[in-house]
Amino acid sequence: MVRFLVRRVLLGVFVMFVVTIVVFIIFFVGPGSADVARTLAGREATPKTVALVAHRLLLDRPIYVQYWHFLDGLLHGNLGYSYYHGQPVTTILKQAFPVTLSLALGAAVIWLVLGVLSGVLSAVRNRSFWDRTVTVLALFFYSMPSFVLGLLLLYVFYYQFTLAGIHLFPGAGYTYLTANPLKWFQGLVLPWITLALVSAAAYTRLTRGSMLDVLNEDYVRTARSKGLSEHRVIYRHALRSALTPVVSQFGIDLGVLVGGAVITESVFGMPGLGFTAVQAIGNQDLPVIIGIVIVASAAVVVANILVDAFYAVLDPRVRLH
Amino acid sequence: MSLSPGDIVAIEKVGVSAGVPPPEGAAATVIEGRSPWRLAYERLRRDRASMISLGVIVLIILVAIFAPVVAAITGHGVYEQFRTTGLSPDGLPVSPSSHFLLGTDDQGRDILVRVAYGARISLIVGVVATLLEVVIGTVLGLAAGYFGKVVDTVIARVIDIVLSIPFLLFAISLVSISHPSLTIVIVVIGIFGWAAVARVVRGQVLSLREKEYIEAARALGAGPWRIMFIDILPNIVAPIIVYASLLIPVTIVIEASLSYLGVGVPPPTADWGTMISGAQQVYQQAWWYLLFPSAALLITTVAFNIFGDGLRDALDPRAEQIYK
Amino acid sequence: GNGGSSSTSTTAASGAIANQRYAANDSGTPVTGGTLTMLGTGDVDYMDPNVSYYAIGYLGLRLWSRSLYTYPAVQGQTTNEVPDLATANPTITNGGKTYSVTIRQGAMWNTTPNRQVTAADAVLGLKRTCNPAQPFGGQPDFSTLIVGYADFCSGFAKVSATDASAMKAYIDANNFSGVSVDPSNPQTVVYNLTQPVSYFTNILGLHAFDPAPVEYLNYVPAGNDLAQHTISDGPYEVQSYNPANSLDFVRNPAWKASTDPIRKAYVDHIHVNETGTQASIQQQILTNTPQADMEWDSFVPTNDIPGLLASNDPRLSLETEYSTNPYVLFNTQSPNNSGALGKLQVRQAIEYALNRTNLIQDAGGPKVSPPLTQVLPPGITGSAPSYNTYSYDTTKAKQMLSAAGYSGGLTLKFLYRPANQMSSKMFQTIQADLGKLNITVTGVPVPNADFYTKYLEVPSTAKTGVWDLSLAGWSPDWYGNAAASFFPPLFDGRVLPPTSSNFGLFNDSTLNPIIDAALKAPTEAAAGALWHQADVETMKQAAIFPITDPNQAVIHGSQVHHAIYMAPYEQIDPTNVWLSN
Amino acid sequence: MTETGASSHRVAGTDKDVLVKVENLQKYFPVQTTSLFRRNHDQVHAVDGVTLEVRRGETLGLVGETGCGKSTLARCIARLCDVSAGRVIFDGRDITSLTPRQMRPLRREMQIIFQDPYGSLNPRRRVGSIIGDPFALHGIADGAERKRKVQEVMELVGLKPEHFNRFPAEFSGGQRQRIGVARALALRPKLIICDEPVSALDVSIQAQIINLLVDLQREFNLTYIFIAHDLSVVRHVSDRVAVMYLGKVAELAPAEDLYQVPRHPYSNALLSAVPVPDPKKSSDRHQIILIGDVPSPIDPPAGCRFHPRCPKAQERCATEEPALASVLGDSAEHVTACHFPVEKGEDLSNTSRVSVPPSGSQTT
Amino acid sequence: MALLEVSDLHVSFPTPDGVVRAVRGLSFAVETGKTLGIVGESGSGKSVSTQTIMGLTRGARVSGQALFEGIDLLAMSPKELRSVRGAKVGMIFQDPLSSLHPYYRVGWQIIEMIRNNHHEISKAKARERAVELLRLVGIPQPDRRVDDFPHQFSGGMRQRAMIAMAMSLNPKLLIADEPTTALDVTVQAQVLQVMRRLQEEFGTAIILITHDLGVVAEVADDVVVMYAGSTMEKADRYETFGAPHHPYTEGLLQSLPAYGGERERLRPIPGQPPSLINLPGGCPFHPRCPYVMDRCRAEMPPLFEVGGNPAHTSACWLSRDQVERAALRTKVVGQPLAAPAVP
Ligand SMILES: Nc1ncnc2c1ncn2[C@@H]1O[C@H](COP(=O)(O)OP(=O)(O)OP(=O)(O)O)[C@@H](O)[C@H]1O
Ligand SMILES: Nc1ncnc2c1ncn2[C@@H]1O[C@H](COP(=O)(O)OP(=O)(O)OP(=O)(O)O)[C@@H](O)[C@H]1O
Ligand SMILES: [Mg+2]
Ligand SMILES: [Mg+2]
Repeated sequence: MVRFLVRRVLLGVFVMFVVTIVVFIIFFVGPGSADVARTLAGREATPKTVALVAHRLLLDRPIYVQYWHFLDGLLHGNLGYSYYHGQPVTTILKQAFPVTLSLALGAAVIWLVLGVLSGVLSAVRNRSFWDRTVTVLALFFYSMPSFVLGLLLLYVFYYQFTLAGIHLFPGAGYTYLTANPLKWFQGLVLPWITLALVSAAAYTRLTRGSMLDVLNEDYVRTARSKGLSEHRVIYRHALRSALTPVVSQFGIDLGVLVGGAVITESVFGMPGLGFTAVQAIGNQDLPVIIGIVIVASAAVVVANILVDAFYAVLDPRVRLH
Repeated sequence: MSLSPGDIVAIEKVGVSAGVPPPEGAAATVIEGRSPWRLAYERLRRDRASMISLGVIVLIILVAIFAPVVAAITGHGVYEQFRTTGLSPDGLPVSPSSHFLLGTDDQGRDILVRVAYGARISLIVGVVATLLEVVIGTVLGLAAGYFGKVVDTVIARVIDIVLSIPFLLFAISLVSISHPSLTIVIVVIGIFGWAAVARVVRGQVLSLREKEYIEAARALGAGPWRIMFIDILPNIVAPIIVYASLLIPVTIVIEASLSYLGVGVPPPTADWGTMISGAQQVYQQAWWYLLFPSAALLITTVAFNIFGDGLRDALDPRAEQIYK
Repeated sequence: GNGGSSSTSTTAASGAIANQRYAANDSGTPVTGGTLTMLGTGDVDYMDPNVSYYAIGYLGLRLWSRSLYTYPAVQGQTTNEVPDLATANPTITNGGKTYSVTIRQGAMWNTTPNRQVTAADAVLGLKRTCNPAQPFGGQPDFSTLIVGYADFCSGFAKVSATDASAMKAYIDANNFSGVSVDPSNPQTVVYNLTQPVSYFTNILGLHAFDPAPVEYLNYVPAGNDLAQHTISDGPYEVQSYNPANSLDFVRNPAWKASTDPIRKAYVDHIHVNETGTQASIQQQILTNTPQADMEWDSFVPTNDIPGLLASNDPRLSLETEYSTNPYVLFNTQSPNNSGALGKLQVRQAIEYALNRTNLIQDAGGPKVSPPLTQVLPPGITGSAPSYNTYSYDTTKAKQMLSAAGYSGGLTLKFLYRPANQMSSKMFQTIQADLGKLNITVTGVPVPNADFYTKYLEVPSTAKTGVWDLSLAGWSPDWYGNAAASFFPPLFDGRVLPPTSSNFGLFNDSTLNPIIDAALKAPTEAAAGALWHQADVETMKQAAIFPITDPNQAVIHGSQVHHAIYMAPYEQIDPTNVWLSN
Repeated sequence: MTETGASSHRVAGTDKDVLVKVENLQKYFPVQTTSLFRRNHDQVHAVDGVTLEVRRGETLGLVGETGCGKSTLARCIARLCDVSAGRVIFDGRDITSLTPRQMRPLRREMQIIFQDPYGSLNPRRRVGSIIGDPFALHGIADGAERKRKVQEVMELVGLKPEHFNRFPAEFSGGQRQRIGVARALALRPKLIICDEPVSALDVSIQAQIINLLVDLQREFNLTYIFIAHDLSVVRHVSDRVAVMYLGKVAELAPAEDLYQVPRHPYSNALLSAVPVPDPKKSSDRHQIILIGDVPSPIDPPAGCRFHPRCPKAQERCATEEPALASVLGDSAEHVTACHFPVEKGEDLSNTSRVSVPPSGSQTT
Repeated sequence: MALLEVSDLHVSFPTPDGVVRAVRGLSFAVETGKTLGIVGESGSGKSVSTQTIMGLTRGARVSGQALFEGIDLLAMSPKELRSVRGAKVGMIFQDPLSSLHPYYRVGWQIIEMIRNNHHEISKAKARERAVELLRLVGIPQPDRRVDDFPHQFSGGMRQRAMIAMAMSLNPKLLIADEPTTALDVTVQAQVLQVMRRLQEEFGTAIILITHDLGVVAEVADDVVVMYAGSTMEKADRYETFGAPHHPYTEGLLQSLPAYGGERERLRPIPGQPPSLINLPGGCPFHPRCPYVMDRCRAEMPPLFEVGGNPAHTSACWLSRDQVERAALRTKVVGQPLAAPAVP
């Protein structure tokens, strides 16, 4: 188990290493990188600043030295400096991170519960009216681009409500949990729903399929033959195995989300990582873009490691190997 | 003895008409060999939802192809701006009327015509990018799964890495450092999308590789390329097709999302994502501007998804458990 | 004559401005207290008065950093400069080349203990404008005007841009005669000019000339550290600054109302949320959401304006910006189409071919964006009488085009920002309009941030024909006698971008002398006449195609009273509003 | 076809008559696939020093428990996998280290029939093209010619020409196995390795296939290596039978000899465990019930591999590996690897619970 | 009264391709303490019939009767049925690996079964019992192995663990659906021995489903031969193997290599089993039957008593007189039924 985890972590480190190389190549060596220093320095930079940036990044040195410098910075938790904001990138990300985290975790809870439950029920009552309804709904939301859903929710629950004098949900922005928990919650409801409904649909489908497979497994038949209640058969025996693909998908999704729910944050103007990234892209604030891409990749990698660890907990065959 | 339900169906059908001819002697009725494709096609034919969605898809394709006809019938070009009839003096869109069936956009253009033209972009990106993903993914997945060892290790790691990269973020950054264009959008989607295909293909190949018929082919002296493309590929074509058909709507949504974020296909090209993002500014005054492109997008993705589901059930009956 | 007749308030033309009087909501007795919440989509450029150069930065500074002269929140006089920290208008001597300004006694820094704002602080402030870390963007307006300033700056530029102490050392060690403390009065600062100009008082109203406390020398100018350690002499001080997120202001105990005739400072607390989107901010204010009082750097979306106008919504302010924004820019040195745009006839043909009405529609219609047919917008000295050299006439355009040898048509590259709604709309409109003339317009979409820095400000992109047409906008650095803030940067072909904003590399031997003369004109009236001549010449040469002098539409909640729109801040003045209930 | 009797194929073992010769063959598999970060020296000793020969025209039966290395041995002989050590000589030619490319021409001479009638036929290809593969791969016939040849073979195995265009899914297990046979037979190879060709079939169908194989052998003078679980099937088809245990040959003898006088205790146990489809006889049989499980091939026991489960095991068995030799006066044809071979008439079922240490080994 | 008496059981599955008639009028009975062997080719409905009785088939159309201790299992509510499953009827299945839940320890799975029916038993007690059961089925070091996961067991051990679990509540009936098909002969012998021992000890009735005639001959008291969902022949094992009446039974036996002489041609049943969707009219075996008569094509024979023995019934139109039948056999097949060779 420990060996397994160590291996997994090493692999994660390796993946991150390659990601940094890719990022480095794309932004520093690839096309449009001719002006790295200028781009990095941001709007209104004086030639002096540009030269300074170039010097700091060792742009006058060979590529591998530059890369090593870049990596060295990363290893020391230094994601660079945003000349656009006049702030270290870490500072910017630290502000954005809680926003994204609140959004991601909340939505994840909703969609997991919603998706898994409806998936299980619809698998258990395969071909029933309920199953068909859930399947159709799942397909509908699964096909729904999140910005369409977000705009729709905004139109109804924010615009129309507010016109009607109901101020339940703000139209945009984010209140820090520490500042005002109630407002934090109110502000997150619509984004949560947007994110959760689309994902829940995918999870309903995933869970349903996986559950249908598992329900055909011999050991489920064994469980029934033991005289166990249907409830126990489904939740104790079938669901546990059916969750495996769900868990691995969940890890990946959560990782991606933690890296920024770009669309949802943009629709609802939440200053999370995704929104910050979009803004940074508009401003060509390269250090911030790079920082977010790296942080987001790291989130996915970490999520994958956690998934695998959880997998091992779930499945003794993995654990005991 | 392991039978898959799909097999059962086939066997029993043969048995039906032939009464199962004893191998030694006894006349057998001649039955035309029914390929797995044909069986799948027949299953698909019986699935009403799939057929309806196929109809819708065909309709969308027709609309895309004949978008100029739509333009001709309405007499409104895609880029044609109706500054006086299609816009208020203050530049607001006008609502649906007999003149503009679906209203106009914020440049006084006919939304009907633009939605029709928008189908072209969505379909082109949906199909071409998916094709790109599938081709790259299949080749790499095949190579990884079949050759194993170092090739597999390398490709599998690359897949891991690509899958660890937050796609949308990377895509918008990539598009933003170059000039946005249709090609870039397609290439970027392709660059990131292949990994998922490769993973699926690799998994399939890994399990197929252990199949005895592969061993049989090797025993006959077949080389690796022949095995990969004659023996393995036809067996993963079905899952690939299913995957591709489910990838198309995903790709369409991604394209629309990029356009929505302003890094997609540049104006004045008619594109659903761009239209929705434009509409976001005025939807309180001009709901039609938001509604119709959104509906077009949604209908397209729903249709492709239903069809993809149906295709999967038809091609791989195990997934939907015929016998339950 | 070298008269110092240039007063701070000569904007006679202001009466001509179409002030939409929806704004003030003045009725009732002002109430003190409450929290004013401002919603925005972005941050100030810099938390540094001597460096900040954008309206949004100025809006913040209005709260916490007082300038020598400023604009009053008085309806109809919002561009008439009045003394702020200064006790009165400057005393002008030495044939218009020496300006003395005395700073009010009792204006204090909120240091511990509180400290008087002095002339020395004003000297320090000006010195900081050309720091090497982040120099003030508006320097060209005065760099050659103030004696010794240019030399001081070029020396300063050699100092390390990251080393605050090195910069401090340079500032301490180097003085220049253009600015000094009157030896007889530590509250009086004296400016020496290289030549008399009619608009120097207006320049003194720039925040760049704000006095700066010595503590600022401990920080890198415009840096993040400084932003967290600002010192205030205005009615409010920064309580917390969360870059790109929020700004909170509370009352500055060191400020005394008696020393500040401009700011009433009714509200106790100002909270700025910088993370909204334009649409949502609009919705929140429009729907009277609590905690949504005013906009920060956001405006009413153009498409919302007609509805608000139609319902006579008292929450709307729709007032001029005094700008020419946007205008179509011709790359006069483009090699494309064998240098077609270098030919006057071709540019003129395009002037005739562009339909301003359509473009104005893209900009929200004539109420929001009244047409502008000349360089100087109404209200700027020299803009009157207004005239139109080219009225829309496609026949004429076609004729001129064939006369110029382009009857076969042209292909022009249009540089625009897809992320900018209006930019991309106007691109499409121009594409459609010029299409009728057999001119093919292809788009060159570029990211917002690259638009200036990688394209317009890089003359080589113009010279190599990366683009032919584009859109740009210009608003003056100050108001009233402000033509000097238009022509030299926009049309003086002797200076090139990025130093100037003459992105089309326009250079006209007739225009250049007129500009020189107008700059030197001793009186505003004389200057006005010359600027008008320059305007006519520029249009005759078809350097640009002006579209509109737009009105800015801003909105405030109905609980906000005495909401006066101020062009310099592009917003309602938060220091003078009061909140009911 | 009448009963000519298989005995006519039993030719005395001169070297000329040896088609396949396997010398001290070893095949180890690394445990799990290697990954970037793992070093693993564990190996499955799938085949661990097997020496035997297959004579022209004979059927060599191969029996043994699951995982004892039967298939691996077969795959090594057919050079479908690399050999870890030892030699394989086919038709006088050392093929141990030929590359796949070099092996290709030899593929005409040796073929395999597989166990799983479902897994061994590519479901996406038509029967005609499956059986046509050997011709296509070796460039023997094209177009109509190939079709004719394929139909010839099909007829030979009892398939109808009109089956040519069908897909495997449309056939029953027995028919599929005929397709597999046809494919193997197409090029008239010298050697056919039958890896449990009937294990997955029902008895009634199984008999059809066995008959087919026997007939074909007679007609084309084929040599078979016949792997099976079912000892009665092996007995029915084989001239000689090798009993394998944990990667080694425990006993090798002419079929009748082996069934009459099994020498190795394992052979005895194996034979006694086979249920007899005759209630009258089964009741008075002495079954030897082995205790414990087959040890892990990753870490096989030292000495005689069978000793932890052997009812006759003694000290020596745990340390000294017995050689494969004829014992107790058996003919040279009948070789056994045992220190304490079983006498005729000796009843092992009584001793079965005596000296066996409980097996704690796991099969993971 | 028999412990379990199944009569006229019909099970069919509606599928998109037609109705699969998996079981058609099956009847059999199991006596307490006896073993009933059910043999038949793959797909003949062996598993479906037993699983249907226990309510484990879904989506099937079922008719008939299955009286267990006099109560019809097919008419029970799911809840009642659950109280029968496990407690009164234990089941084991073919593939012992996939039949045990891979995520739970073997002991846990046994304990769950015990405590599901006896809530009063403490966990510790149940665990003791689990260890005891594992010892009973011959798992070495059961107190340690009880905490292993199924994948840590070998195939034989898994099947024995399944048996331990099925026997944990002392059921009256054990349904073993091909319990040894996936196992090696030596392991099969171990498992069968365990089953026999337990049967002796507890007097459990066993239904043993298999297609290995050898296994049936060794352990079954009575034998039911199934073909295409119907009973072809029912008899005790001596009759079945010594004097089969039904041509199908006879065919099965003759197909066995053990019955033929050394290296003789085997005598397989020609053809293949029919489709269950579209069965041939009359007797389902008629297309493959060497004795086929016109009547067979038209009419399905009921189960007739053979040779006046009520315990031996056969669904065949051929003469029910054993002597006549034997003569016919010699005439058609060319030789009498051979006796199997003992290896
Ligand atoms: N490719 C492989 N990689 C690793 N181990 C293998 C591989 N092939 C076979 N083995 C192992 O080698 C041993 C022998 O396997 P083999 O398939 O030869 O047995 P077998 O006697 O044919 O068994 P069965 O009767 O089940 O077919 C087994 O332990 C098996 O797990
Ligand atoms: N759920 C189902 N839906 C449709 N047909 C089914 C279903 N379950 C079983 N069948 C069919 O019923 C028939 C009898 O199946 P069953 O599993 O009882 O056979 P069996 O005698 O147990 O065979 P085996 O020896 O292979 O286990 C088969 O043809 C099978 O395909
Ligand atoms: Mg094998
Ligand atoms: Mg079965």
